[in-house]
Amino acid sequence: MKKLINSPENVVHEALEGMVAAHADLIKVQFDPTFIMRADAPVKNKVAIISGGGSGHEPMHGGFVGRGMLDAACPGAVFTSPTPDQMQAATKAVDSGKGTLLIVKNYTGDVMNFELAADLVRADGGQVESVIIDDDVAVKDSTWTAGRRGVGATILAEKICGAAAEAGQSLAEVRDLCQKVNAQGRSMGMALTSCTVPHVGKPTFDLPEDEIEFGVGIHGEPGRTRMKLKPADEIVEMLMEPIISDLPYKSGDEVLLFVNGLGGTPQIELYIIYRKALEVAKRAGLKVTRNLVGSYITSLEMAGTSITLLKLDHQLTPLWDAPVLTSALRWGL
Amino acid sequence: MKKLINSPENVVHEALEGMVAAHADLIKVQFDPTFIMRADAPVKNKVAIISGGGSGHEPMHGGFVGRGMLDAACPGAVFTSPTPDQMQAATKAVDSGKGTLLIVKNYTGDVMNFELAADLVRADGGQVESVIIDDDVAVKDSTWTAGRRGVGATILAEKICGAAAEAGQSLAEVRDLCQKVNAQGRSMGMALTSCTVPHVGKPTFDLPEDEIEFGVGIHGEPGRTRMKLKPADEIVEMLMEPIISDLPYKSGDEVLLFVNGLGGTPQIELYIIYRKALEVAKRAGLKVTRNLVGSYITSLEMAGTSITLLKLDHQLTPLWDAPVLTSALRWGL
Amino acid sequence: METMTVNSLDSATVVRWMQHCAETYQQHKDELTALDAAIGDADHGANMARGFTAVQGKLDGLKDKDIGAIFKGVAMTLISTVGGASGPLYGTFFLQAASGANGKTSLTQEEVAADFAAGLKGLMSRGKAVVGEKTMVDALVPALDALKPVANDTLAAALDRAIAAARKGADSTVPMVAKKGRASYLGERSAGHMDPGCLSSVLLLEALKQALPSG
Amino acid sequence: METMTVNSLDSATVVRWMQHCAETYQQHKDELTALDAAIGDADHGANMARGFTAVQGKLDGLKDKDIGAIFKGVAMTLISTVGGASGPLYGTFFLQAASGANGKTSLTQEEVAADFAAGLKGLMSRGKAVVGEKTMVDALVPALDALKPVANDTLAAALDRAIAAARKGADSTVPMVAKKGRASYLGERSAGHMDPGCLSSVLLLEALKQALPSG
Ligand SMILES: Nc1ncnc2c1ncn2[C@@H]1O[C@H](COP(=O)(O)OP(=O)(O)O)[C@@H](O)[C@H]1O
Ligand SMILES: Nc1ncnc2c1ncn2[C@@H]1O[C@H](COP(=O)(O)OP(=O)(O)O)[C@@H](O)[C@H]1O
Ligand SMILES: [Mg+2]
Ligand SMILES: [Mg+2]
Ligand SMILES: [Mg+2]
Ligand SMILES: [Mg+2]
Repeated sequence: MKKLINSPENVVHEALEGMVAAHADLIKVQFDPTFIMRADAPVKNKVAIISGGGSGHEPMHGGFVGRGMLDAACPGAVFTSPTPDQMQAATKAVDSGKGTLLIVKNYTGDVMNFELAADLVRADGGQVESVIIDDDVAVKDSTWTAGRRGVGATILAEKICGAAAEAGQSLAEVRDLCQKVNAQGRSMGMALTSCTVPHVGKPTFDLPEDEIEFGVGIHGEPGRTRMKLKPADEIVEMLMEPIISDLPYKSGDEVLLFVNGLGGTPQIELYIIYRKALEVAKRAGLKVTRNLVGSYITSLEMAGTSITLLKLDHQLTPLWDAPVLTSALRWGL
Repeated sequence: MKKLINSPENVVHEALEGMVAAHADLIKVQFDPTFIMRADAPVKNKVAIISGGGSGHEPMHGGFVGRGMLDAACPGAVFTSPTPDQMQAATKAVDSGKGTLLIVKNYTGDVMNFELAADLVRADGGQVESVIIDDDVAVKDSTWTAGRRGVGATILAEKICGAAAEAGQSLAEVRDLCQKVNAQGRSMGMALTSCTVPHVGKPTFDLPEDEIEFGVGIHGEPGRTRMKLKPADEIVEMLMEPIISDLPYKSGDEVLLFVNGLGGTPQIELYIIYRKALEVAKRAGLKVTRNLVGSYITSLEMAGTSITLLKLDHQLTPLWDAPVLTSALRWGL
Repeated sequence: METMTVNSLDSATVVRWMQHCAETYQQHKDELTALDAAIGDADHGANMARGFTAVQGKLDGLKDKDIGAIFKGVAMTLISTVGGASGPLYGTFFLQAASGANGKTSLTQEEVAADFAAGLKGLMSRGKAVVGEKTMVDALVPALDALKPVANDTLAAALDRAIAAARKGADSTVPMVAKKGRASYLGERSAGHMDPGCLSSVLLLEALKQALPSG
Repeated sequence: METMTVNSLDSATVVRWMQHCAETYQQHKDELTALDAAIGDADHGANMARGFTAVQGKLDGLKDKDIGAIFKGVAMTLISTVGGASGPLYGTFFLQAASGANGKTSLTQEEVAADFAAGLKGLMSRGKAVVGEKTMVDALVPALDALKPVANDTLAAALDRAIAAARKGADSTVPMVAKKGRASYLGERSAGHMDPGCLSSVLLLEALKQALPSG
């Protein structure tokens, strides 16, 4: 395993120390239990928004803590959901009395840990709501399974709900908005290479030089199918098809097109992906009025990409455009 | 070779098409000759700043075109310097009459092509100055060699000179400022893996699972020495030592610490690097008052890092802080 | 001192159980992780080892308490250190098992069976999985069923039955297509591998067996 | 038609030369790139192939012009399509060679030698490299020296000498530590590899030899 680390045990802790040193103007970091919070939290008269999940997906979520987005992020061990005491402590630190929204990606572990956390917060008399993001069309949705994973739409929900909270919306409003973003967002991803979890020391899966994994998540879990490497344009067609054919897009819709890198994919390739994805979206009659291109929700050093489409409207577009000031996303400030 | 591309020949062209589609609010792209320019160029009463170099280093330079930074960027083929006609056409498009500064990284090809370009512009009656960036302490400096390479300080020079140009400084002032940034900046890099140039199809160098290349540039060229993999903290010590022991830092100096990823290195590792680099800088008595952590000057999907230190002062710090609005760097706007 | 035919569980044994857990999960870390790498995210070994190492660190403060208090301490430690799916699941198991053991420094075999059954019920209502969905439930349900006392039983004998049943349950997950947890994302590709949580459940029971006073 | 003993270079031959260049750089692309991968950045093959393919595309428009105009067209095309170090260097070579060939549709052997020498002078003042620094200069200097006419010479014979000298010069770069260009960043590690630009220079001369009317 080749990584710029000191020891697998210390990866998350040392990275957080570096992160807070680099962004002391934006964030504070607490350890044991561990969370990242806005430097100016709690923010008076504002619903607090907290997310969290395993580490190894940077900049998600810590890179989105700041004005106009998250009040706190709870990082677990690499690819392992955080524990309830983290979310409980974070809530205590950032809730200004207007309540807290927990944005949770749909993984069994995350869901259970956030559920326990919500119970703890409520037991302390706190007001808390949870929204579960499940936008990954690679996974068949069914009440008999763990359901779809939460991937790219998570970041869009964090941005949009952050703006709504900043604008003074109530906990119920921000929760409903989050559910709406989730309902209107769809994602699909693929990998060229595996990633190596630090404490494991070898790649999670072996992928021959000419094969790719299709329908992967963000934890190095194998995808739905393995296939031969294809030109980028074909890969984009295959990613876009299930996204567009799934609910809820129709010709004429305005959408946000988010092309994400999984960590080891250079930006030059992401723009090649974006170019084709835009073409496919246009062919389907969609108007791409907003976009995001970059490595924002990653899987360590995995090479690959995911595409997320979010249907926009008069409510969502201005919230997307609203100012944001975090280490990973900033505009308007 | 596993890349999200369609064909090696079309990588740069398609990426530029995607890039301009994603950032039409910030940039325009011209082909044949190829350059990226500010959407609002030429900007009246402002010295124009142009940089360029081989592609494969994204977001450098195209990602730095916009308000407060570059007026145009000229991308060559992957790892190949652009041709003079590109710089000539870019200058024609963005020079508002106040002259143009060419920021050139010290590679024989870049230097000669920019030299030819400056000749062409002058022949057309244009006013042009060039500054050559050579901040890489991995390379021994000598008048008998090609000299040091230009690496991380390039971006810092582009940002700082962009701010000065925006503030109305003259061509001579901006040129002198660029030389000052270059004189006060030092960099050093290392690689965990090689990269694969698209038209070559296989890694530029082979590196065993337990070895690293020390003192690499940004073109997949081998470094000065090959050695066994070490813990991140040791690697940082080895990168910082030659930077700090070289001119021009002394105890008490304020510096900007730039930890850069070479493309395939996840952000979690960059923060681990930053944490230790900060500690080493402090030990040397340096005050890190500004920083930049991210993959800004890359070598395709190469895993590795480079560290740049820039001595700040009352002139440079406010120029660094000045607003910038580009696809890769933005603050204050 | 315990009698030759052990049929109760006392605080000291519970403490030893937890110590054995810390050791066994450290020892089997790579094996658990390899199973999780095949159909999950390659962290189950690290999760269990981290959790029970933390439990071990708490034992000094717990060892003089009643079994309910020990179980509760174990539960809270697992919940706050494991993360992932297994943390809340095993945590809930011990939390629910604690209720019936409150104030008791020794549990009869019947009480052990009833207590663990309560733990399993909590675990299953937390995870919403039933037998056949390729989760730890496939090992735990038959195992705790086998733990129920029979004529002339000892706790050791019951545990042997439970371990055998857990192993059988674990093996039964190999051909299954996962319906719950992270492995379910793989669909048909999840078949052909044992569920990692089943192995950690087997190890949990084996550690208890090991902790029983020899006799 | 050319006479049996070729000792002049006409426009048609120059056009054929450029066509052969386009073919030879395409054919030897991987070889040039492999040399550049060892001590540079693995693009020399692609650079030369791209440049001379572009030159080939311009030949229709150049073929009826004088040699000066053809060389100038080649120079401008190389400068605007190759990039890297080799683009301005070979571009300058042809640009400077063009001056002496202005208005001429045929060059005597003496004129060829003088013209190429002017080209080399331009190349060397552009790159500031001298012999012994592990660049194309190590092939070109001895080659163009060997090109100078001797008694009873033909252009073909002179080119054979030049090619041999260029190959020898190229071989001489193997043990050298690079002082110029990208290879110089490697310091001592640049020793043990042939300079890629030397090989492209050898190929350039070989293509000219091939282009001569057979005789
Ligand atoms: N809904 C569930 N009910 C019961 N057990 C589950 C459930 N989901 C997952 N598991 C168990 O958890 C194990 C995985 O645990 P672990 O790897 O530690 O967490 P994660 O899946 O979050 O990475 C699986 O092997 C399975 O036995
Ligand atoms: N200063 C110089 N003078 C003469 N030739 C040079 C000089 N620098 C480099 N070269 C030649 O250029 C060749 C490399 O060309 P190429 O790979 O196309 O450009 P780059 O080095 O920019 O990638 C080297 O092999 C060498 O022969
Ligand atoms: Mg996990
Ligand atoms: Mg090059
Ligand atoms: Mg797991
Ligand atoms: Mg080269």
